Amino acid sequence: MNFILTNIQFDLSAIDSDGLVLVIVGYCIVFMALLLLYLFFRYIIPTILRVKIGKGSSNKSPDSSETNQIVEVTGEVNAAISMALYLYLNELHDEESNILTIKRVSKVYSPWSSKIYGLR
Amino acid sequence: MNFILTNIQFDLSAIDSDGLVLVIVGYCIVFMALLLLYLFFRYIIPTILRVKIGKGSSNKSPDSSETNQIVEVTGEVNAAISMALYLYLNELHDEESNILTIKRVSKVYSPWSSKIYGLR
Amino acid sequence: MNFILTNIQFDLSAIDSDGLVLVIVGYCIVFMALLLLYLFFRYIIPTILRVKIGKGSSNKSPDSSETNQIVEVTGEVNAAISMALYLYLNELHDEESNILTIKRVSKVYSPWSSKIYGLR
Amino acid sequence: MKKLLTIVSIIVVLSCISFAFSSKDTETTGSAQKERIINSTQPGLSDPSSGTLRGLKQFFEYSGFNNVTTGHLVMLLVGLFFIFLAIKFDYEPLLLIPIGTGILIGNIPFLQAEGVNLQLGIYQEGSVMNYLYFGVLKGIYPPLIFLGIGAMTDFSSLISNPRLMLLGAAAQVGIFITFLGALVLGFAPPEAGAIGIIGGADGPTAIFLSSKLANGINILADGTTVRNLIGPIAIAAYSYMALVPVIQPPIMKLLTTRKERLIRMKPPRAVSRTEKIMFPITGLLLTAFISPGSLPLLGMLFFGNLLKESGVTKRLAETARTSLIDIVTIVLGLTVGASTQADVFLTSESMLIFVLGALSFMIATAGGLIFARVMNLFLNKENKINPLIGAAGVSAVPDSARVVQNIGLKEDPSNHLLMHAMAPNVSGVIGSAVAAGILLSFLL
Amino acid sequence: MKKLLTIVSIIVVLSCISFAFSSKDTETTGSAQKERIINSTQPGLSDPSSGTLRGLKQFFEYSGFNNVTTGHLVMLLVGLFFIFLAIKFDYEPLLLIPIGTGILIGNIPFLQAEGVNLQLGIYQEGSVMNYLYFGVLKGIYPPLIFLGIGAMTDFSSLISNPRLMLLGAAAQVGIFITFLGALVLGFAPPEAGAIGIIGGADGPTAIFLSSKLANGINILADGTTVRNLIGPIAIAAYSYMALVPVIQPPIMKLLTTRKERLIRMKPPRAVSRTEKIMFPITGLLLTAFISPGSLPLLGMLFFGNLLKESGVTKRLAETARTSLIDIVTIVLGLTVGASTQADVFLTSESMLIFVLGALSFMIATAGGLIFARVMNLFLNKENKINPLIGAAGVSAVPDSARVVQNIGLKEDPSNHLLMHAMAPNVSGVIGSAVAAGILLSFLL
Amino acid sequence: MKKLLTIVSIIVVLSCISFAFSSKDTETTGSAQKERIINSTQPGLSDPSSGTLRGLKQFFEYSGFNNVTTGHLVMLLVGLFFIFLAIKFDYEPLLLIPIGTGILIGNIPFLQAEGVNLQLGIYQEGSVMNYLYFGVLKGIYPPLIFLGIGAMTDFSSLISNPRLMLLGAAAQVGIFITFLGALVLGFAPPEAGAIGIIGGADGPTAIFLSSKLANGINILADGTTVRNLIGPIAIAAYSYMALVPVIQPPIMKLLTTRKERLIRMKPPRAVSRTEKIMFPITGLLLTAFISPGSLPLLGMLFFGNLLKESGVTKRLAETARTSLIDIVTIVLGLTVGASTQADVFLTSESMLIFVLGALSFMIATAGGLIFARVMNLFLNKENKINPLIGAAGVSAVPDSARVVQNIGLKEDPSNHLLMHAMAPNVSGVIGSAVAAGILLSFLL
Ligand code: NA
Ligand code: NA
Ligand code: NA
Repeated sequence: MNFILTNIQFDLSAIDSDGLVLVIVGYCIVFMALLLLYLFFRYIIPTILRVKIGKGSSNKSPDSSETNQIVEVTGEVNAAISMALYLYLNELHDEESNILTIKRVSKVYSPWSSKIYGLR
Repeated sequence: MNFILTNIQFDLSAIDSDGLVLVIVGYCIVFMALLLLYLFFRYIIPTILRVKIGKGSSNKSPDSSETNQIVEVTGEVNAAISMALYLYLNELHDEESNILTIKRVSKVYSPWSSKIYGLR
Repeated sequence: MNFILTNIQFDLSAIDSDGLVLVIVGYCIVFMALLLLYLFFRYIIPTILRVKIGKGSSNKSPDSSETNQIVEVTGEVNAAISMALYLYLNELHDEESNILTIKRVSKVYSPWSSKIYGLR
Repeated sequence: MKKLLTIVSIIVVLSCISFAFSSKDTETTGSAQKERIINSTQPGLSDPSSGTLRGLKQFFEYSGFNNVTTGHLVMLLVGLFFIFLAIKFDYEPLLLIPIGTGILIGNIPFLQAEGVNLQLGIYQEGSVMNYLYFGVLKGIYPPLIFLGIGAMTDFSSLISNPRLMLLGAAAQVGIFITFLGALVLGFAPPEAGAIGIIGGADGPTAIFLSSKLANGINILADGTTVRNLIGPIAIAAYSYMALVPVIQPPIMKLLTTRKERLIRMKPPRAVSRTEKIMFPITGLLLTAFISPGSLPLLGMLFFGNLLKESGVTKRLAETARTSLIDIVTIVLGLTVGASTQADVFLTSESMLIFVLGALSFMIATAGGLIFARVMNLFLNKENKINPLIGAAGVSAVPDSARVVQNIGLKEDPSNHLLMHAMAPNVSGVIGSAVAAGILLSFLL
Repeated sequence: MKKLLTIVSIIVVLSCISFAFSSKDTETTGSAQKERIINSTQPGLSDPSSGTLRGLKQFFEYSGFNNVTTGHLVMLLVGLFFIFLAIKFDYEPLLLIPIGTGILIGNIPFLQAEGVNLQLGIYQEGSVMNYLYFGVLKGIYPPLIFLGIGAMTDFSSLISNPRLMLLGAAAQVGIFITFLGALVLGFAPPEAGAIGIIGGADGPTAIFLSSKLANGINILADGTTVRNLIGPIAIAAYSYMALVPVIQPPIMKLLTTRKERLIRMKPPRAVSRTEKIMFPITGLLLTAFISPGSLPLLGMLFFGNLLKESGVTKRLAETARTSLIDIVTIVLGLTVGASTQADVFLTSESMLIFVLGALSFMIATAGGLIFARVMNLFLNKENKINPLIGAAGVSAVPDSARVVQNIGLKEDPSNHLLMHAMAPNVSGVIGSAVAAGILLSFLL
Repeated sequence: MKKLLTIVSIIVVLSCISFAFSSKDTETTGSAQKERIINSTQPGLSDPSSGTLRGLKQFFEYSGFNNVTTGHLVMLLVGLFFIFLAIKFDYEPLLLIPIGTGILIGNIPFLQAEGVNLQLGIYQEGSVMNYLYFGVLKGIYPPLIFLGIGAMTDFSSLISNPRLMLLGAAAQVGIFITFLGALVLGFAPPEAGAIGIIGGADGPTAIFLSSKLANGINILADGTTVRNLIGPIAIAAYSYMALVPVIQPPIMKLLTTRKERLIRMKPPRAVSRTEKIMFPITGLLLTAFISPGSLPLLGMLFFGNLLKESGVTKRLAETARTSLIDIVTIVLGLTVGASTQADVFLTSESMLIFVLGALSFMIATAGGLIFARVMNLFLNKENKINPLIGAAGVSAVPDSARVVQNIGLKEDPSNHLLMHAMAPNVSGVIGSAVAAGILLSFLL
């Protein structure tokens, strides 16, 4: 480790104005991008949907109620949802969900995993 | 066929020392490769597994019993296994196993093969 | 639109002999190709199949009966077949057929699969 | 009514606007690109606060807000409109969603200046889109699509009543008339050939032929280079294929009498497995001997069908008609959409192509209908054809066959024409591929 | 009997004909291509009627009818025969259907003249087939096939009785003897190496090695270019693999006694998951250290197997053994088939390769059988090997293992040899890949 | 505890060893490669016995045993360790198994001498690995992975509480601080940018950006070529992503109070289908206008999501999130692993990159946590955010969201934070792609 410490040069002067500028501007823009997206979905999209519904047909109204209503949920329900979501995510990560049927069928039969050996 | 025999020249001198060397060395190496693999799985892997179990946790022991135990199986069972394996291999070869459900489902319905025509 | 009309030049002289020839010959060949295919399947294939059956094994005969027999079908049956075919095509177009689990969910609503038609 | 509005709006919007901006945009873009700030060459700007200002300026230089032109906005609207059509009216969504999104991606404005290659645009070397576009440019994707189509198509209806194949040939008149039209409007012969194929109503065929004839690479006899019309031709072909339910019905009603529309046809006979196997083999050999140029498309189509019908290669057929065709569809649609980059796409040629494409579809439909009526003159009474099914000869599988079914049902709710319409429908695919092969050999 | 007829007919037909037409066809083709009508240069032919005649003539010039040679027809028959074999006898249909159709597509006659590139043939730049053929020519497809095979192979039988691996090594004698035979018949060493690998009875291995050694690109020490033998070698390998149920039984009966064929073997022991995971890792490291040249094939094979056995990457293994291998199989089979374009394929070399290939399979089978008998000399009574399973060492998974099972059942209907035969069967795959690696390092 | 040991061992082993062997190995390799026996040039060695000896010697020259260096062995151990981690602890197995096997395959020692190209190594022209590596080198695979990710991601949590997106932005501070750190340690600006993106905790983004900025091809302003850092950066990114459950918890506990960790958040509202469709479209347009450089990644991400949410292209979405992403994952993982060939990988730069990467992840986590606490200052009581979910802003979907859930449950077993954590988690993906786009435009 001694070798490492002596060898590496910490050259702070390498951070020139260009680098700093990139860092400051870059981070701001990342914020700006997600801020804009936030503002869009917080204010503009709901407005559009509302306007559309105002003009639109009655069969759109369930949509609108979904969009605007904040549902009160008890802790238990919340927990249940989280659980379900957790399971879903696990599934998503293991990424097996979409080939469930297939897998169940294609499970290769192998005599070595057979029950007659009494090992499983 | 006469044409062929007169046309082709069997030039035994084409087998020079290099060719023979390649044949002898090559065949030996192929043997060596599979021999090494054999020795590895005959002696080294079992040793590793045994050592691991010696050191290791108790939940590994079923593994070890699997590895070392040679199960006595009667002829009938043997036949049954072979049969199953044979079926499995057939399946593997036709390579339909993994899309079994799918096929059954996606079988396109076609009126021309329909029973209402009384043709099948 | 005025702009368009003044700008575009309809230069009829651009259709030279080559162009016309290509059109005439080309259209003829397209016809010829499908005509040949028609003649083949109208006359030659049936002949081949008949010859084959004449020579061939008895287990081929169901095939031949399929090939030659023109079944009389009532209007109702015809309608039913068309319905089924339509469904099949819908399915083909939506191209969901091959994924069972998914399909069951995404199965597009189709009036022909509705009970009110009394067809299922 | 809503549908009519749809089609009119597409044509008008695309046509007019393409004119309006074809000349102006280049200037705007040009000026916006002149001043690129190169960091290292600017001396004396080392304090962070002015640096940040400069950085923000550079960011702005690169951002879409700075480089946007009216052309970009127009194309973005077109892309959104395609996505809207697909979701709202379910018009060919498998194509319009990828193409629509592709149009969005291809028309995000970015800094395009000389010597600057950010590897973003589909026409910039090294960009991902450019790599994926390779398969369009070289005509690789369309045959793979045809492979999948072959593996999902049932040719039974065609085999059982091979006479109906001729309707698929008749409708190809749209291709050749449009070819003449394009010549008249000043397109070079290879370009005209590629434009004509829009009337074949097969997206892959249109892309394949235009990638060979109007690819921006080939040199004409007079030394000029052909224009790259793949984008406009593909967009036109897919747009009108999506709009088949809007375009065809009026023509069908116009060119048939009510009595003809009521004709009932004999149910098709059953088809044996042997025939189904023989069809792709015979079809491949016959069409390829007649028109070797159609081999890349029809060879694959019949190969796919043989995989399906042989009965011993089910897993290959299954993969061909699912993963393989899906992957190619995604990439093809996306890149075709992205190839409509405003500065390349919004030209007067594109507008002319759209107008010619619409005509092409109408003529093709008419060709099929009229030929069906002509055939009826030679057929005895019980074998008469319902001329409506002639309209299905344009292909656009299976949309135009469904249109026939719907129109037929409107006249007589118990007269199901669908299974009959499928025969000219699939033979229309073969017909336009043969036509593409001929155009290819004569014009390449 | 029918089967014997089959194999004899293949060899005879292919061999003889390849001779008969190897020299003549070039002339025919040459003359047919001389006169290409170029539209623009012909003056004074502006009236449509003579023009139409001229157009029809040009169409005919381009059509297959004008350019066909006997070679084309022979190859078309071969293609149809492959398709027939696959559908009728179910011989390796997943390979023979794509290859057979490929032969049809590759042998559609089209205009091939100097300066004319219609982008149709597999050897013409810019054709779709040419792009797809790239993966064959560069040896990219075979490793991907091995990836899929690894993801579907269960090595349990081999792990439980590792001794049987040696049988897979013994059968590779076919490779080396054939190499000598090819040298004797005048092939250059790299070509001889590629021909020898036919005896490995693994299509992907054969294609991979020939794409590296006999690809028509490499330069030999004496300044000449190696011939492109990928097509003949691949076709020979796949043909004989399909015909394993015909080739092997007589040799198996000849080289074993009835008493030996009745030997019953102990049932294999159970194999733990840990061992199954260790196998691909150990296998990869050992074989690659010994023969780094086998890495492209065996690395992928064992990688696929690790995806399968690790238990944590099921979805990747699933895709590798379905979509991925299917897509590659379709494209590989099709292009290998199409690479048999008559003028390239019908040569005396191809015939020699077919003869050598048949010998190779026979020697390999004999090698496995004899080595099994030799091993028995050193084994005590209860561990004796049924020498029939030696024949499975040629690989051709799983056909030769099935042949063993069938022959074994004929002698004793209760003696199931299949699970024992799988061990030499899969180790034969490893063995021939190692051999390929050695040939590669010595001959490249 | 075991986990801490794991992470420490990775860093220490990789770091120290990379130093130890960075200079020595080249010599060893060099000497081993000097004497290549070329058969033909050796006179008078024609008797087989001495020939066999010579052959065995040549075999040994080519074998791994002769060419192995300590570097190879180190990397083989690293590969085995990755496979072990994946199977034993289930850490990102879909990535670590392919990468681990790739490391094994890429570090099999083989003869590398001047003028000898056995087409085995990933950096040798003509090798299979080299062809497959093309997609990494040109940044083609990462966008395809993003396509699949888009087709499997549900953005509902983000849409229902868009405020949480800002946490995904805050965590990107890791990227920019690391960029500065890399500058300080002597990396050129483009290299520093590529190293910084490790803190984005997205493998595909890291590979994409490094393939554009630190690819061993680009020329810097001072005339030197950038180093190829794709391998170390990718390995670092994936390693730390796998180790998120080890890295994050201590920081999370350090930077939050117990009271904060107990905060319960309001359940998210339901999201309409229209909003779900609007999200990818809006997201694509907004982010691409702001940072066109993020288009290759985010365009594909949102395209995939639109395929999923549009409801009319289910089969395309299905294929994108199964076969397509699986195939690309297999090939990407394998080649990224193989690109760690010892002589290229075991350098002091790699070690520095590993150290910087670890810092980067820690800073990113801290950034998310601190920003969440800052946000809470401006929020009224019932809208307070549980600052733990800020840690999920680093992305590493969905691992870091799970970590949040687990830590939350430890404090209060009824407080499920997962669905809230998903919002910053997926917006972290968007955030780092935007950052990549900015780095790309400023540094390319
Ligand atoms: Na058509
Ligand atoms: Na073998
Ligand atoms: Na991130």
